[in-house]
Amino acid sequence: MTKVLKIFSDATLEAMEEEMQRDPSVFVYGEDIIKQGGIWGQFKGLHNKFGDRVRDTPISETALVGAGVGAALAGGRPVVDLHYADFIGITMDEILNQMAKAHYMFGGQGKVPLVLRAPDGVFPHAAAQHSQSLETWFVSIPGIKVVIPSTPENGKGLLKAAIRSNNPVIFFENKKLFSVKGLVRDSEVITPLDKAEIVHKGEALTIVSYGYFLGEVLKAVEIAEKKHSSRIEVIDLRSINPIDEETIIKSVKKTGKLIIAHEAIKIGGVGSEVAAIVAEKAFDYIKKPIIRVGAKFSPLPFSPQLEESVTTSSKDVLAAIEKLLV
Amino acid sequence: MTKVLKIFSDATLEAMEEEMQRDPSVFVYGEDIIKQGGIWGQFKGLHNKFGDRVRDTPISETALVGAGVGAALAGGRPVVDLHYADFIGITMDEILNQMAKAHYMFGGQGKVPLVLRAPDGVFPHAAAQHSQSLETWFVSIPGIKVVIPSTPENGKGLLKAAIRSNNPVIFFENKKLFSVKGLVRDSEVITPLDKAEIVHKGEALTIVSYGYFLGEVLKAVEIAEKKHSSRIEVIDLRSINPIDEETIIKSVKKTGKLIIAHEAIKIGGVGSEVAAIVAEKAFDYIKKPIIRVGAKFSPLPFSPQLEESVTTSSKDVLAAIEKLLV
Amino acid sequence: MTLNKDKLIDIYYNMLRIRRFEETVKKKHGKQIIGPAHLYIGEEAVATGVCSNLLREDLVTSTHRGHGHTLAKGANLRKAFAELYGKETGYCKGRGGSMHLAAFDVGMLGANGVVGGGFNIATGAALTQQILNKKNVVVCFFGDGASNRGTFHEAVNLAALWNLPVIYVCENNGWASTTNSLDSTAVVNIADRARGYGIKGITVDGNDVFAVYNAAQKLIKAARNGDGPAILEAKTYRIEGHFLGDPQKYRTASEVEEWKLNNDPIERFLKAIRATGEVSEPEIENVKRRIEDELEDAVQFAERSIVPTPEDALEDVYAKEAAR
Amino acid sequence: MTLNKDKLIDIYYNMLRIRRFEETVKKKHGKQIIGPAHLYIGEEAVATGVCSNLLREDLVTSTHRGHGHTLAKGANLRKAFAELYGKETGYCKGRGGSMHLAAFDVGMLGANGVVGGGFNIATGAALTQQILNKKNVVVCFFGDGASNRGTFHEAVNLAALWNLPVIYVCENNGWASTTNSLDSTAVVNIADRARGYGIKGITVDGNDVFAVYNAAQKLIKAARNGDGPAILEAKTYRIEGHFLGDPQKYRTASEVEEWKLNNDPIERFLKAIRATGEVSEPEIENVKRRIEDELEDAVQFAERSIVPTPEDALEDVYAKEAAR
Ligand SMILES: Cc1ncc(C[n+]2csc(CCOP(=O)(O)OP(=O)(O)O)c2C)c(N)n1
Ligand SMILES: Cc1ncc(C[n+]2csc(CCOP(=O)(O)OP(=O)(O)O)c2C)c(N)n1
Ligand SMILES: [Mg+2]
Ligand SMILES: [Mg+2]
Repeated sequence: MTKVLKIFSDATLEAMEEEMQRDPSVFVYGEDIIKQGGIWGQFKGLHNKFGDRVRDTPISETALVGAGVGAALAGGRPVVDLHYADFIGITMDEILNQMAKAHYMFGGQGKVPLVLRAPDGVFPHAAAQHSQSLETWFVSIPGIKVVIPSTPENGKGLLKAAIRSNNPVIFFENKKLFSVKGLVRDSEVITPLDKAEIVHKGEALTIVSYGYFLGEVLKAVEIAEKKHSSRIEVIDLRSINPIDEETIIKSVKKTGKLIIAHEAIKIGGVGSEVAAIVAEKAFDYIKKPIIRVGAKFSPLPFSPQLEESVTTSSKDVLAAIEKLLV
Repeated sequence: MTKVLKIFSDATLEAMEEEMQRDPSVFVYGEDIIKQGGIWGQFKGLHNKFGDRVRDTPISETALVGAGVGAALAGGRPVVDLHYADFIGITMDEILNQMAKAHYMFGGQGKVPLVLRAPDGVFPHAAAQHSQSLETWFVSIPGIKVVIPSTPENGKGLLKAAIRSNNPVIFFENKKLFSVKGLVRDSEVITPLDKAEIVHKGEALTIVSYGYFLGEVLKAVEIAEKKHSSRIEVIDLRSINPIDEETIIKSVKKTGKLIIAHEAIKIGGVGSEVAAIVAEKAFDYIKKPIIRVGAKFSPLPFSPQLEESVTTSSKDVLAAIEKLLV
Repeated sequence: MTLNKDKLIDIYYNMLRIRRFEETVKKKHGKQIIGPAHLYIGEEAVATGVCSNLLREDLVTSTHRGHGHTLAKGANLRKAFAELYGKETGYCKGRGGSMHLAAFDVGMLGANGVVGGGFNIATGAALTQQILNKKNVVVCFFGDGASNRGTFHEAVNLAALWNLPVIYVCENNGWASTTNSLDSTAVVNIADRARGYGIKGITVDGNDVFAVYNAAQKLIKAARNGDGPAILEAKTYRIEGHFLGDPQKYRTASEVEEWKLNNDPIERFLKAIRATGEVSEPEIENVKRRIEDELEDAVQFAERSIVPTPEDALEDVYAKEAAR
Repeated sequence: MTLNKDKLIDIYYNMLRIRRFEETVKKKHGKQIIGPAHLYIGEEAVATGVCSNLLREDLVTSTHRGHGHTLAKGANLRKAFAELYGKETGYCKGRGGSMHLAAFDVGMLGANGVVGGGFNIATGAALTQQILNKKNVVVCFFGDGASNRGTFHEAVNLAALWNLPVIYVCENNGWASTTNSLDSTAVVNIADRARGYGIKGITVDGNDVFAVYNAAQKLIKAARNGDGPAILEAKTYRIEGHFLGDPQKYRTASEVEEWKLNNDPIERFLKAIRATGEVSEPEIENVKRRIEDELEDAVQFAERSIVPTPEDALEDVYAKEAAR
């Protein structure tokens, strides 16, 4: 198996190309995706290859998602680009009341194979409305799947699996991830939509994370492992709906200690759900308080000094590790 | 202090009347609130008393909330009725990116004293789009306050406090609560926006709940207390943003056992955040797994038999108590 | 009116079938049928006039008031009734009920509890037709109240821009729940909003099934030929309350009576065909009988069908993943 | 044009002040000024022509391209610059930056990073004027791209219905980011959408400050007198990229040059007033000098201001609760 170094943006572009080639009912639309190939080049050249199956749209986010539902119910396989996930609130009713429920409400008559690409996370110095991680809202919505890639390879693999899924999938891709490089298998890459991955094996402590922030976690882990000469287990959730409880529980039963770390705000974040699962299902194995790492409870300020103080990073992960490894 | 028996709907109507009388900048609008006085009579007669300060609106939920933000920034104190909280998704961007952030983004230049009344919860046999409890989305949004009354008295008191607040407040009132009777103090009632209340004292176990579902919890507690002849502490959160950690932690330090129970779906619910707080901050005091009680992970089906199997009730609370009291 | 006899009988059949269905729902409501139900009585000419121009493969999206659209599109009465009864044999296996009735077998993509929720769905369904080079047309039914949702604006603009085969049919019945259309909508004829999107907008008497039929025919034909979307507004009236149980404090009994007595779409139709003698009385009677038989059969089917198994409640939350 | 000399000087001052502000931002960007910045160069006649008709108590809502609106409404240059520098002395204490610039002291209720986020805010601000019996008018600036958001539809319908004192000013600069207006908007003149709400809609040459001024004057006066809302569309052009750093692959350099050379609103204004001789050259020079002085002072102020204290980052997440 050969692997090739690629940036995330290109890896997901390959996923789009391969799936559009494979299935003529796959098409994609979004704001400003033709002329510059998307904000991060993730749609570069796609219009040339597939013509009218790649479309620029008006600034009409409810229409984009709502029409995606209709397109899917009618037999299409739309991929909808949300431009910035910061505006996903505009489409929440379409997601909650149509996309997630159509299959169930209609007793399985129709299905909604729709992929929503939603670039999220901090966009440095873009302030409060362009730097959000809102994935936690989607943990509690039955009927949708929600994945969050962390590398070019699983970005490609999850996107391909999402496009092939018969269910609506939200694909949160961190804005800072698009330019990140990683090795991608040269052959077909399909990453299962509902499985977490142990990306680093260890016994001393479990850290659950996902997405771009996984990089921050691994940085902290490297430092801590050297210092404490103990091994830390790191789990990449990859999917937050559903959450792969089995993998998490198995790990904490072994390590007895748990940190959950994400770029999103700590309060009410995905970390809360993971902590609650473990406090309920593996309580007897846990030896220390469960620590959550996340951003402070504030809109993101513009000023770089404030921005840094509100966001979280490997430093906070390291501090949490220190607390549990003493 | 005399108390008078009232239904929730009338108690909140008094709150509206008293605050509109007191402050001419308070006004209210929503769909269908004039002619029938609101779906549950909660606005009955208000238009006759206050004329143009009580308005029916088009079916334009984004405008209702967005205009509320503008009205508040310009010096008004709007109360916006959402008709059904099931459609709050339509207004999520207005809530997240405008209502919650305006004060912060503009460095404190303007404030947003807006109250959003949002009737939520199961509407029996109304199926998937009219029976939702979505409050968990709002736990993670900085800049808003979120309260959930459980009785006519704190309904009145929280609504009055919300109207007087300088911050945006979402007021989730369960649809089944409007006709519930309770004693309401005859004098001024103001309930603090950020304090939980211990509604039942005990030592054997702590149950955290809120809203209409508190009634189900108290039913279960009554049965369990008799059976086990031990006392259970019940906390009514009242506010889920912020969550009154102090009251919860103090209680679980005493009891060592915790159940969180709500009508909303269990996965990703408010219970997760409470569990996570306790697993982080009172871990050493907890003696048993933390149990969450909530609805199953499904849209609400229409058929009564299915409906009952998906929703939760005092029976599930009782089962959880049994697990912890053995 | 240049409709042949078969078509006339068909139209009569469809209108009366809806009417009798709704009357039956009303009779059973609170007993075998529970939950919110929004009846279509008085508006039958709209769904019928429009859907009589559609092929089975054509698609429609509906509203919270969806029984009429479902039947007009040709849905099976047994499965429709069974759904309102919450039975496993219903169209949605009892998961949907009145507000989420859908009949994918005849291209009816679902009622919708979210007012204005259908605009985008219809638009997307039309987009799939275009992308996959199909000739089907999509009809989006919506109310006067729904016309003020932002989804209307975004959907119609997109459809106009992309020249999608979708007709937005406004059932302007004068009321949105307790609110008069003129108190919620800053324009008298909702079809006039078409100009803001450079498309055709036509307003017709929605209780004249011929007027609806003819206007719909023109617009549907055009859409099928690639001429893009249009708005068709049918002025009509909701005879029943907003929902079954509505105290109706917002309107006078005489307003309702006036429409009922002098503007019933079925009576008007009968009067028109009787005037020309195109359909004979026995033929009319025959339609009535057919419908009563169909109804009785459907009700019985619904009543003896089994209720869903509680253990299966979580089935269909997710669609099965095929190996693709 | 029947404007007196003071007004003419005022207009010139405002247009040039915006232009020079933006040029300074461009110069400092990537160094002292960081983060996304959307410049208003080429569109100065719109904000100026409109805001010259407003009183200090009148309100405006803005867009992501908000510097021009902020300055035209009379904002303090020091506080504006300091904000872009992320300083504690800025309008928003460094919390907002370019995309959330606001100047409540002069009635500017905020730039907005959400395209179309201002429609409802402006409408609500106008509602408060009506409820509290104030005579102030609200202006809502929005782009051609924003006109396709559902918020446009809901806000304008509501304002029309309630006769609110709000003017929606469309800055149709031909582009929404990389997308041409005609590829996103199914109508050529966005002001034509006014008909769908029974209100006035006027389209003017947005690079002719007199045309903008006169149309705005009429509509603002009417709104102030209780005649309700209107849409004013100003056709203009964005000379700079969508944001500073935009590779601009979507348009030709010659398209930009054409507008720059032959349709610069400031040059057109100067030509017009020079033709009539109403304002003398020394008076023109005087305005330029005043602006340069003001600018230099503001930049220096911004540069020597302190940055916010990280420990205070969570301040203002919530407003203080007064005992009421
Ligand atoms: C988004 C949304 N807002 C509000 C409601 C509550 N509601 C249900 S039906 C209705 C009135 C709809 O009026 P119209 O569109 O004219 O349809 P009609 O009932 O007259 O057929 C309202 C306000 C809803 N279901 N969805
Ligand atoms: C709701 C929303 N969708 C998309 C974006 C991304 N975006 C920012 S500016 C812009 C173009 C806006 O065009 P227009 O309204 O014409 O204003 P202009 O930039 O031309 O002044 C887009 C798509 C956004 N900020 N908000
Ligand atoms: Mg209606
Ligand atoms: Mg533009």
